[in-house]
Amino acid sequence: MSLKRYNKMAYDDFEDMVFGHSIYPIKTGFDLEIGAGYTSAEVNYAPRPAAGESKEKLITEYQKITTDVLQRMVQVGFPSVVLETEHVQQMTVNPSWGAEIAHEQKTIMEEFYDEYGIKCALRHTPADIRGGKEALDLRGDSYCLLLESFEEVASNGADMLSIESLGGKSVFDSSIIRNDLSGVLFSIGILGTLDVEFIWEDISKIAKKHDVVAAGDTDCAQANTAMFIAGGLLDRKLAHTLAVVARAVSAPRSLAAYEAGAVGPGKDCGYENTIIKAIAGVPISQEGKGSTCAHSDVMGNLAMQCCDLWSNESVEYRGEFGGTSVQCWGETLSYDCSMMNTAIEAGYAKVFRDVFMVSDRYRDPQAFILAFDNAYRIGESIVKDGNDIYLRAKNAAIEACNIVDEGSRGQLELSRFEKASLAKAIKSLHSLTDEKDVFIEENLNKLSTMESFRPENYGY
Amino acid sequence: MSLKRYNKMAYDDFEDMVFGHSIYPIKTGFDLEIGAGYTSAEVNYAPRPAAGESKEKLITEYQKITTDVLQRMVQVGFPSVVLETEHVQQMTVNPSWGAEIAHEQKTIMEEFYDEYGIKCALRHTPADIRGGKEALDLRGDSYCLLLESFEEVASNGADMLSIESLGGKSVFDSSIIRNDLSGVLFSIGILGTLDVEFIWEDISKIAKKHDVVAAGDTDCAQANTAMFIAGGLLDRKLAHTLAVVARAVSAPRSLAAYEAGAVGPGKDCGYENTIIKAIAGVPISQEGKGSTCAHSDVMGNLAMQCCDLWSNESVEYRGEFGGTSVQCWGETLSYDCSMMNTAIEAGYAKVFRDVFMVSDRYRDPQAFILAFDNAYRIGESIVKDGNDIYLRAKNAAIEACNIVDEGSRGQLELSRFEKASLAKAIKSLHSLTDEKDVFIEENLNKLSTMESFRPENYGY
Amino acid sequence: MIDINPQRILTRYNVKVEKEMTPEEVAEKLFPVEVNIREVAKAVFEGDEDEVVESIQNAINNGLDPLSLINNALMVGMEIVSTLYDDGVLYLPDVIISAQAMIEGIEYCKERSGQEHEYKGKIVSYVVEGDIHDIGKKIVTVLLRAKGYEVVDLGKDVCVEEVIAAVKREKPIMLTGTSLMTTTMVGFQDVNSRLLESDINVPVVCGGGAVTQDFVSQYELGLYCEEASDVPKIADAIINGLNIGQLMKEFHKH
Amino acid sequence: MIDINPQRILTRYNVKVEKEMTPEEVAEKLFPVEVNIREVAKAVFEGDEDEVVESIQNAINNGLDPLSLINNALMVGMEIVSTLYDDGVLYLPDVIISAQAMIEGIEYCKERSGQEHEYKGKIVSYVVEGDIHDIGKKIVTVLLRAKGYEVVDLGKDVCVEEVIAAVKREKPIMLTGTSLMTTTMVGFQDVNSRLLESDINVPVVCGGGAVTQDFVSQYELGLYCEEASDVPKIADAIINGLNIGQLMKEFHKH
Ligand SMILES: [Zn+2]
Ligand SMILES: [Zn+2]
Ligand SMILES: [Zn+2]
Repeated sequence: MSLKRYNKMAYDDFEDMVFGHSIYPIKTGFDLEIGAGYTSAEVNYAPRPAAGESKEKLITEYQKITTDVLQRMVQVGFPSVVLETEHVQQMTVNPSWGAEIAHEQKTIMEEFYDEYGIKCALRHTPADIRGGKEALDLRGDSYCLLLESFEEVASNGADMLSIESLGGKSVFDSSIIRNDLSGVLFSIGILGTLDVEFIWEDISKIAKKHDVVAAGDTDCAQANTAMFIAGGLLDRKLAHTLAVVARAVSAPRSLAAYEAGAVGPGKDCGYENTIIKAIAGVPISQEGKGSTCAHSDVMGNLAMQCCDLWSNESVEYRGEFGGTSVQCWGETLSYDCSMMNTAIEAGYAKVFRDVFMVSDRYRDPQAFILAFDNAYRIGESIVKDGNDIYLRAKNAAIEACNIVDEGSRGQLELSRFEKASLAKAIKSLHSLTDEKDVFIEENLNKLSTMESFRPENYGY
Repeated sequence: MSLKRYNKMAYDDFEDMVFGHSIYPIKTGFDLEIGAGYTSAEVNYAPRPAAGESKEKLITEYQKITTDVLQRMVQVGFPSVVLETEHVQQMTVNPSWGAEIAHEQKTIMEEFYDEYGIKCALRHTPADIRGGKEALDLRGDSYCLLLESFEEVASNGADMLSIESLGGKSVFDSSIIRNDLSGVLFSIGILGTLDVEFIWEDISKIAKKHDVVAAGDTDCAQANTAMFIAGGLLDRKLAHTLAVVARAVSAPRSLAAYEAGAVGPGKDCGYENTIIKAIAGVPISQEGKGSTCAHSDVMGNLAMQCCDLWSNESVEYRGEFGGTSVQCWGETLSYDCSMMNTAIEAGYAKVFRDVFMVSDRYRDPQAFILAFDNAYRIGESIVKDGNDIYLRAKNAAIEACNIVDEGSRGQLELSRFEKASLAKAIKSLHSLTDEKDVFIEENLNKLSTMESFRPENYGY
Repeated sequence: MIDINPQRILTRYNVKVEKEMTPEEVAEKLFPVEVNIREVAKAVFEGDEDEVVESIQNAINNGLDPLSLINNALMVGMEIVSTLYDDGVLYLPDVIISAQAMIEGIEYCKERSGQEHEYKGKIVSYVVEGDIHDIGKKIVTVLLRAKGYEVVDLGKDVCVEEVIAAVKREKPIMLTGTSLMTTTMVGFQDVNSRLLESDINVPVVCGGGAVTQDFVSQYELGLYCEEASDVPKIADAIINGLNIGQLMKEFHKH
Repeated sequence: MIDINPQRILTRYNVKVEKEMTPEEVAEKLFPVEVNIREVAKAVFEGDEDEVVESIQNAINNGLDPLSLINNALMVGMEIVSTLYDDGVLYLPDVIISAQAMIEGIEYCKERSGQEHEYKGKIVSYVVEGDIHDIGKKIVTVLLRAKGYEVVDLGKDVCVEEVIAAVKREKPIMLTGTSLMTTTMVGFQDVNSRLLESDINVPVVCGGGAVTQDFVSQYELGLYCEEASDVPKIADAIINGLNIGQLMKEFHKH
């Protein structure tokens, strides 16, 4: 595959990065602009289990969800909103279901746009159905079905296409619980990257054909798994200094989508998106304190620093005292965006950006490396060897460790255990070869005994 | 009753008001300071209906809630937190239940304080059980029981005492649905005030006796009812320009608690608290975009402008994807506070205050009058005739209308209907007498035919 | 103190979609032509009790039959007000104020005519046991009376026994109950069961903060009502002969 | 770019409460005295498979019986690691790495002794039907093996039929299943029913993202497990003779 790799940064200086602005803004849906001078909420929802019983029930559920969100937006005076529909399995496995739902949602959005002029757009995120009972099956029949799902939603109302793809997951799972950084580097940096660019070439074509937006991918299946296992400050399932490595390597992996034709906005749970924005200049969705309904994190404010869309990740549709859950979280997110947009209008965007970032900079190493100045550094280490998907990933991992190491001699307080684990990580990473082909061969050999690993998934 | 009324403002200039700071900060609980230089989340919760079936189930429920909140605070690195327990009926009607629950909660909080040093405090808010089937019974047996409930929680772990008292409610309900501003002024400004000062003299004594904090009251039963009926921008159950009057008059009413011995922090749903802070200099809890779980509002950011505690109002204890509901909202609130505290540390508190306020200043007349500069003006109109509970309430109502009127000639866009309703309101208020005794007598006469109104509830 | 142009960050949608004509202008086009009736209808629109009585007296002085004024003038005026509310031109308090004035007018007409006015139908309304919040019930009761229904208001915190006794005694066309809290909502279940046991198939309209369509759908006689202003529409539908099944279809909120 | 002193706005509680001694220092105090056994235990602690094998060989060379080394050296080393994890000194991957090394050691001992090693007990583990997330199961399986249990791992997306068949075939002391999503959780119900029908009263330990104590409490055979590291404790309790009722009491999460 001859993709055009990133070899330089889109931003000259990290100081130029801020929320609500991107180098390559996007216009889509009903008059909605992303990264063009203001932020919008991206409301994300899951149907109740009972609704999943039939297509009709699902359609009704999504109609209610869509109406509820838009109704609340106009009741409180918000000028814009994005809705993201992450497919439940049935919706992707039956492409016509996804299509009908996209259509129904878009119809309601159009009614609100016509009546109130509220700017809005719809992102659809098919489920990655290429996981099997025995092993992943990334390039076979389920892949064809997945692409069919993309075609169907793209031609029936979805404005933006995304997915949280699974390439490399089984290898990653085995590696992360054993602190195996070489395995992490291989599963995310090599296998993940290969799968991302493979599918995004096809997804971009579909998007182009239907004149919709090929938005982007996140390393949810790997880097976020590491983040969740790492947990809170007191959890001891994974050293946070090691989760940092998974996150750093997820950036070049997710970057591959943009090299294969995606244009943003990056999807919400991609905490690596700040690194990607620094490199590619694309707008990004982020989540943090507005997504506690879905999961905790250690950078609830910092995540806002350079966001163009602000998301709640996912919430089950149900009643709260204050309305339905999508209304509650939609309103909270929209007020966060109103705050950011007011800051922009008042000329204080960068002050707000800095305060968001500093609130969590020293909360945890995972937050520290994603502070936009550090994220920029990691981006530089990636584009330095942009054409070599291995070296750039290794660079990112080492740079992230160096950043944490330097930070620990400043205001980032690490526990003794974290320092020890960081030292081991640095040592382990430095012991790796610089030769991509050597690294790949070593790892393929190691995996030859792993039953659930199929090299052909990645073109080997 | 000879209370010392407020005749001057605690702040010389509204520019001196900001979040995290108050003139009379409070220290309570385990090392927790309120309005002394930083903000904290105030997490508020409701037990599930099933848990209310027995005392044992309730205790278990509150133990879980308390543990969950504190656990999440330490997992994400928050230095402080306040918990507020709003009683379900059974807890107040059986004072020993409230006592046991306060004790269990405080015990858990002490364990976390001992182990982690997290600063925390507990507010208990008994239910106002003085409402009967036929009419309110404000000074009879249920009042004695209510005071017993305060004694019990105060002597068993509650650090702060609050209540959302009901004085004047039945008259208010009849008045607000008929746009009867004279009735609104009477029910909140006279009846409400009389009941608030009556009960807060007693509550303050109880607090003093047990060395806990008599915190404050909110006009939830009246001004918030008006706000909820008024609803969103498109609702037509009550003109927002009239809800503004209820809110303005609620300030002198809730102020009476501080005249009777309360010291703050004002309770979360008192949107009038900014006016009160300007007058009395007490710290205040507020709610806005962090309480969408409980209700929508039109000032989700503005409410943060001068808050010392930041609350979610109430959420039913249940599981979300991201943990239990108290954990999700507790974390979101705490990140908001971390943002505010970082702004304070970085020297940008007033910039953030202004942006919060401006985000919603022009969103709705109800927000406009509570912008801290306007809130200050309303405060001034109150203390101008501080010794006359009628005149000061009438002043507040008229000043609020004037503020909206002036605003409508600036950037506050009113609909034609709102302008017409505002004009009617101003006319109606100006037609009222200036004589307190005349006003009271007129209204008592009007109400002599209202079955559910009992003058003896207010000392008449 | 910072200030910015709000149009860059928010949209006051109510201002944006406000209709061109004022309520007065719209009403003007709808008032009846006959001058005496017009005055009565206008007085109802204004919500002025004294004017209502005055205009009724004038009409009577000019030869119109007092009892006929109820349907031909008072209810017509009220209908215009309801229409304006449904069309987004008036607010609910305006409707309640007009309703109040109209009810005064009905009383006056009955006095002057010396005859009984036949109500459209009788309805029993109450707030469930354990609940003392009654704004919803107050609003519903006024709106029903404004539509010509006789309402027997049982008040707040009404136990199931009392509700059933009242239904048996009053034989209403409909029962309407409100509940603000989830904890008290279960009262509807008991009422539903007891009515069915006694073979009384009267529709039970349920509304209030805690109530949802899903909850109400569980009960054979239950009809969900989201907006107070919809309750009179349900009553009218019953008068027009719809049975419970048809009512559920008609008024089901998705 | 703004910067401030973070101690004013947050508290890194993990740093605050970190124990004084490093894991190595704590372990040093716990290792057995006998020098050959000490080396094996240390190698398990280090998680170094080669060192484990080497130290076992040395011990054998020095006259110690290979099979006895399993319980006396390997399991002892593993026990120290588990204790350090429970006491907040080690992280889970360390436990898994040590477990892996220890399992290698067990295999080596069995080879060298030529005899069968008796497991503590047999457990069947699986991921529910419709679910392909198996990190939880992977962790649980390794931890159980590290505690001396034989684990029959049925894999992911396992239908009820297959689970029941495996239970009948393997006669385990316990069944452990994980489910990440609420939609697939119901599989536990079917397993519970089918086991009861077949009169097989084996405890079913349920864990995973979606599972809660309340959910599991519905099933006669269900035991809720929040932490992967608790599963071996439940297994040990079963070996010690606790029945399902007693297990529920012991491991109930409030
Ligand atoms: Zn994700
Ligand atoms: Zn997501
Ligand atoms: Zn309240």
